[in-house]
Amino acid sequence: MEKRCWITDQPLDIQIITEKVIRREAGAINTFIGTVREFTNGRKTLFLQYESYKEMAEKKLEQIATEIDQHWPEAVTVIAHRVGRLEISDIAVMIAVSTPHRSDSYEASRYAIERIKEIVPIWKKEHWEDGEEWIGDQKQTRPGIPLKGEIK
Amino acid sequence: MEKRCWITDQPLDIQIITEKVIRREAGAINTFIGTVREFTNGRKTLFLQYESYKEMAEKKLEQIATEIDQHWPEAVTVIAHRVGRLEISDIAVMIAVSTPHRSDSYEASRYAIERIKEIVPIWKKEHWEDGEEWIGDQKQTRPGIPLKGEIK
Amino acid sequence: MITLLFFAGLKEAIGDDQIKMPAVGMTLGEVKEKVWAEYSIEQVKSCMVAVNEEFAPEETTIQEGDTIAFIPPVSGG
Amino acid sequence: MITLLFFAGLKEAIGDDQIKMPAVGMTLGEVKEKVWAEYSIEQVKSCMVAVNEEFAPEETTIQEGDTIAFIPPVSGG
Repeated sequence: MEKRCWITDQPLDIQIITEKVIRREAGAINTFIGTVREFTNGRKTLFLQYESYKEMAEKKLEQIATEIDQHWPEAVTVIAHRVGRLEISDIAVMIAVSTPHRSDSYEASRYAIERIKEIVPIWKKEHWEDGEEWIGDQKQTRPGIPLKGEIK
Repeated sequence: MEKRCWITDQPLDIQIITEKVIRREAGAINTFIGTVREFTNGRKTLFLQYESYKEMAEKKLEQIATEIDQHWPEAVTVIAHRVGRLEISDIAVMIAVSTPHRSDSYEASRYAIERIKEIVPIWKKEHWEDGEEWIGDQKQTRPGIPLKGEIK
Repeated sequence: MITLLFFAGLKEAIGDDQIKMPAVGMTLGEVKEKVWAEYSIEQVKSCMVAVNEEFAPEETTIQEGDTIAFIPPVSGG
Repeated sequence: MITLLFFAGLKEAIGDDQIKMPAVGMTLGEVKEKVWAEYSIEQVKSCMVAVNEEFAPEETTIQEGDTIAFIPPVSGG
């Protein structure tokens, strides 16, 4: 079976990823696309560098897709995350979920992005005009620590 | 300025519609794609026929985009709806919303599809193996009556 | 003269997508009554009406050249 | 011998993306202490640890051939 979750250093293709979830049983598709934003809190980003612990990150994305299968049994989920150097407006992550009815597609898609920010070992380094910094390293921006219950 | 809301009898292009909302200021894009589902309550759909009151439908889509501008001032919204005969899995409607942060993109996108089902003069006729029916004509499936407050 | 537009199931029931009739000075409610009297189609009474592409209340007075659309419950999306 | 992996800011602070060390029979907490003692990097103590690509608690006992990854707070998406 084709992989439904993957990490790549290549550009993510919106059309291809969306088409993976289109099917006769579904009436609703929700996609979430995370792109590189130029300004954060007034500070200008030049580009981002994403790094992953690839093997584990793919496992964790797959875990998220499995969690969605359990909560929304009729959903079909695809998640792809890009790593490497990304320019402004480049797509860092894309999630596509198809379901028979629309509510589930929104909820499952939202669930996926929130979980990605919690448990998937991917890091980004912001490169500003006046410096650079690994995001998530500072106490004030630390979404990355899984809850105890998430540790298996 | 290019139209951000339109009705067409041509296939909707996921890539083109999504690209319309990608921009440097946005970090999040949510899209909703409504496709023709084969089964509804166990009944098999062969194809759908969509009809619109085109001029008014485009105005109402534009009104929804304006409502989104008011509630989510940083959002950029595109909405397209297809009419005519649609086969199973064809895209009937596509919404794309980009915002700086992800919550707003989900909320605005959801708002758009709910409003479309309330106020936009578009109708679908289900064609089953054993008959056909305009949806929305029956009391039990009547999402189409705008609230009094929505009448201008 | 004004133009009445019909859509979807109502269009099929009426048998036409538009008709012209004299109605200047009448209210929208009165126009609905008149169409109802002529066609006896239940949906005429229950459906929404738009004047010149905007939903309008039944008290609205019809002007020369108005386009009145009968909008059955919508089912887009 | 086991393999330790470092990522992102921690990799830069350690100056390497992986090191090998003898640790069979130790707990994950003890391995963290040992790395902390050697490098004095604050983040070593606070970050999550995965054993063989799965988050693991500090009581976990290390087996021969295990791969231990130090996972700084993630920032994907």
